Amino acid sequence: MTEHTLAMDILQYTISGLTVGVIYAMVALGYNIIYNVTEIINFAQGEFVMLGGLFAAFFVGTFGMPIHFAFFSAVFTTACVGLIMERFVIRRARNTGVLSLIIITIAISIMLKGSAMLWWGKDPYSLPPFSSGGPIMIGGAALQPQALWIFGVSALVVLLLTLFFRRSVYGKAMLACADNPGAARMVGIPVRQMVLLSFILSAAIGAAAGVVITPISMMEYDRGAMLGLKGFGAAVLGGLGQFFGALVAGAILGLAESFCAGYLSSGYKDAVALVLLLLALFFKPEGIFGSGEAAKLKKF
Amino acid sequence: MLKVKSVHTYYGNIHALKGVSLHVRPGETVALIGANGAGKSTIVNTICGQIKPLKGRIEFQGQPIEGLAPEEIVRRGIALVPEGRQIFATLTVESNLEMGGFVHRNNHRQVREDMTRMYDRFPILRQRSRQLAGTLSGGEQQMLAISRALMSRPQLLVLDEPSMGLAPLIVREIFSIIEELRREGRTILLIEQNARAALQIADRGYVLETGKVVLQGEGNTLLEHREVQRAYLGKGAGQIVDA
Amino acid sequence: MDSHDFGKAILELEDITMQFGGITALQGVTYQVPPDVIQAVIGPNGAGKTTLFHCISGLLQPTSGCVRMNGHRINGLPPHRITALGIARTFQHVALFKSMTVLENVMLARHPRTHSGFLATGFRLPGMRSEEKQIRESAACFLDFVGLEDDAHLEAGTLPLGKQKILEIARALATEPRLVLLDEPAGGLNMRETEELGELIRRIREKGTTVMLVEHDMNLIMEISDRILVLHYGRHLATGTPVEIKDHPAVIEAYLGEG
Amino acid sequence: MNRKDWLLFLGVGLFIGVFPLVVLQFKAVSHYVDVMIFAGIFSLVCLGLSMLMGFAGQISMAQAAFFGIGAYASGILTSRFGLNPWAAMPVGVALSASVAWLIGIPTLRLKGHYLAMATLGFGVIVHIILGEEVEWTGGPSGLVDIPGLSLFGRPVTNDVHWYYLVWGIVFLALVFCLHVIHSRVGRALRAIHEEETAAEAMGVPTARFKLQVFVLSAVFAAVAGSLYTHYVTCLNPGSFNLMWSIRFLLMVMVGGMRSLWGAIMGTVLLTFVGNEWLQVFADFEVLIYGAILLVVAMFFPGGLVSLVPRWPGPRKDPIPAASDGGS
Repeated sequence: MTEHTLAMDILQYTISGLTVGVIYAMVALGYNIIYNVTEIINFAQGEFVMLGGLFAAFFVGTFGMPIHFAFFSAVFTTACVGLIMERFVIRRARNTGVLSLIIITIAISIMLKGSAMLWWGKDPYSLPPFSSGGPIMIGGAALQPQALWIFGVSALVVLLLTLFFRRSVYGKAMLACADNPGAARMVGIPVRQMVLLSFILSAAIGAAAGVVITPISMMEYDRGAMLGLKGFGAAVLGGLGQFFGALVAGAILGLAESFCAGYLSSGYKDAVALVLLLLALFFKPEGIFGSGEAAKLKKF
Repeated sequence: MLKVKSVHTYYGNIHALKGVSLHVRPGETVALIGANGAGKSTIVNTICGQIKPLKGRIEFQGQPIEGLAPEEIVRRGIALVPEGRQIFATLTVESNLEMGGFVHRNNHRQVREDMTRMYDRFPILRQRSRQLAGTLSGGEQQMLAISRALMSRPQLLVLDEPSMGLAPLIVREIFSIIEELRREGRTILLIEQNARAALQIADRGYVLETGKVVLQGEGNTLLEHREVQRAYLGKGAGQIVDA
Repeated sequence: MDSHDFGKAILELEDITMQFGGITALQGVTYQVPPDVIQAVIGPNGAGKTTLFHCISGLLQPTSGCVRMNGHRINGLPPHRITALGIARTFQHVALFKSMTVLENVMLARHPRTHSGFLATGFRLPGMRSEEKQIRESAACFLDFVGLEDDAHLEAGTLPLGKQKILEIARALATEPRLVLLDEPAGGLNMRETEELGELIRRIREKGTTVMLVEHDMNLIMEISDRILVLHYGRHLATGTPVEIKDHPAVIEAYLGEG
Repeated sequence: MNRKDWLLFLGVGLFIGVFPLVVLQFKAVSHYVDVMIFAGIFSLVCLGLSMLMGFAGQISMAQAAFFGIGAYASGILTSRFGLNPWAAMPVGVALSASVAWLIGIPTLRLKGHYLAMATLGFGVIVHIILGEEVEWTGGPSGLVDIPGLSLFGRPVTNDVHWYYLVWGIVFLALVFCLHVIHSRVGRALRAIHEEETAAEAMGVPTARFKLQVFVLSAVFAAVAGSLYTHYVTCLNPGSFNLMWSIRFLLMVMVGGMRSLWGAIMGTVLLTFVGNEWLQVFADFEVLIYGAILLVVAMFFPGGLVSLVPRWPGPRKDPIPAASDGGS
């Protein structure tokens, strides 16, 4: 009997771990896109997720929008925030050096957080799930239909991004900017527009993650920093710039966290992801899936 | 086609170009030679928009282009094969070519055709089209850099030190490629430290010394000129040429 | 052309190979530098000269091969240890501490020959005071040696390029090296400055420091160097005295491109 | 220390010395003494951070964690084990230094964004631990009934005494730092900031110096944490979260990263802003912090000291002041 419950527990933790892990992976994708083009780590990445969730809740709650419509509106609005951030702040500060850029993206994240608090207050907001219906029972573990939406949306995002960077001229142009911005300009790629595009894209993806997770875990103004950190953990663990790696690493982080919460201590579940981040940074900063060869090529 | 009129450029706090004037006529191959630090690369960077000149004018097909962004200059028809090749090392060979045709991205067919043309010209690139460009050998990277520049269908091709760091055999190959491009009627500005090879295939040449043009003339005439030998090799080594 | 003629080598390079991606910057370079000479390294751009300097000074780890100084293997050591053992260098693209004064730049380079740490300096322990005084004095001597004493209190970044290049040399000398690597010391210098530089390099050798330099200025090379190593495409192409190198067919071809 | 430092020392010392005597005359601002005590405590943290960030060029988002380690070590040892505060302080300092040393070896190999993220992650972990180890730290509700300090057998209860004690320690730390930066070690740190490769090539063991200055900053933060604990006599994890690390960063940046005087100036200013003047704005506080941070980073990267002409900070004008020579 105990064995049965153990198996059920494990399955339940796996499901919830993967659900949240996928969200980390999407945050990581956002880091990757901006990093791919600019080699900037955008410390405000987590705030995009928070904004996505809260905007959607706002559109549903205040305007009575249907949830699917609210999803797109929230993604669009957050993308605009990303645009403004790049166009009016980052672009002016590109030449100020790494230290200043770090501080500037941190400052933006604080300001986004502060604005969200003023606008929406400190209470958590919720969203109706994307589709109705009770949880699906698998071997005694409950799977929320919303979790399926989360998997679906993130799978779609990864697929579209991969196609974009592998097939589209603009995607490749963005990679070219990351590889060698000078040479990119010399072949006629407008580097600035590519940078702008990267901020818009990563804000949109962050927002999408925020909207899909809110029906399960709610959303409040100060969730951004932790989501951002864990997403960064996934990005580093998976190898900065690697989309597939980010997905796997996000899942690993989510699982580690979920099992820690289940078996060790729920208070330390946030620390688990961070410890993994530190271990990754210390021992394998190129990530599990990062290619050492590509890094070397780049340096040369 | 290209006119550079008494351009002054500062590179940091170094006065790198002190009133350089030169021109390139359509269909011409013009060589720019000079010792290291003479300002050759600064001229290239100034023409291609990487550095803004302090004074002077640069005209391309009658239009002033000084101060324009590099991507705009590419669109106007100047393509650069940069010093040290500067290929996109982490992209595949094919993507590199595609990026070279970025300004024609809306004309998908043309880009495809041009790519085929490049592969026909350099079959080795076709073989390696799926490889990361950084894994190519130096000579192959140079071919890729040249092809990438040609992909934008430039009116003027600027080659900055194409022989740098390459084995003699490969250098010969690169120069025969340049010779071929010249015969096709392309307009070429060739920046080289390999003075003899450059002047041999050039219609005209300029010799640059400490940021100034000290000599100019027909390629063959310059080759014979003692000053060239001095400017390039130094007087002590001038004997090498005599030998 | 046999390097053993010069007695025991101060620096031995054994089969140094350095690869970056598909590019082989150095391929099996084996060479010995005897003590008390001016050793030039020439070759066209991209021949691997600077890479060679990086391998010797520890900024790069050769892919394979061995670097020995006075018989002791030094590759694999961190650069600061190599400096402490007696190899100093300058950089092709001036790498001064720009917002520090000229004097401070040279004082910094006394680092491997001095000792005070955080506690000694923070509490101004007696040994530290005399050491600081000695650092200042010897740094001033090195500035005197290269003739920059009048600029001692200027910010290094404000010097004209010619003086910055000289300051780099002073800084390298202040570590009291037995071998100093000069990477294109004459790059960007005018005729007169180059002549003075040649004079300075001679004086460095007379002080008993072996000089190894990468340079493009052939006048300078031919005038001051005792031995020349020609690199081409990462390979050892030729070795010899200036006179030998001038008439070396392979060098003529490599440098001029053949007809 | 050069002549300008001595002059500043005299001037600032005089100001700090008479400050309580003056403000205590006016009822409306007499609590400024209390604010200045906090400013002094934070100044200690910021002096360390300035050495680390301004001079050695290594960013740290973990200073609140070291501050917290010092504070909690002192708090736990005195309130639970009845240790004398003066004995607890060195224990906290040693603990903080060891943690910094351990974490610094792998962390300081990282650069730029990675370094920022790693220190940030470490800071958050410490904060989580402070909140979770309820048995030791009291968890989210924290520790209370921590004894105050006593000096020469008499408890320090008077704010003015606290004031002079704290600022006395700040000045000792300042003198220590000034001596360091005007020495062999200081030159090495500045060289690492400007051209790490060249510094290494000139024989500076860059990894060791980065680690040492990181440990130094942790030591200063731990001393500050201990003083803080015994001054407020209660602790909760909220004072040691990420926002506090950012505040310390901001204090150093606002004053001017490359000047120890600037660090103190920025700290005093922002302590007043945070503890006094921003209280009016309540919920806007965070937003305003973000805005200040953004404006400083974008438009005044040299901080306030860079606005003062001929200040020994990074200068824009190519002609150096003649008086800047020597020391």
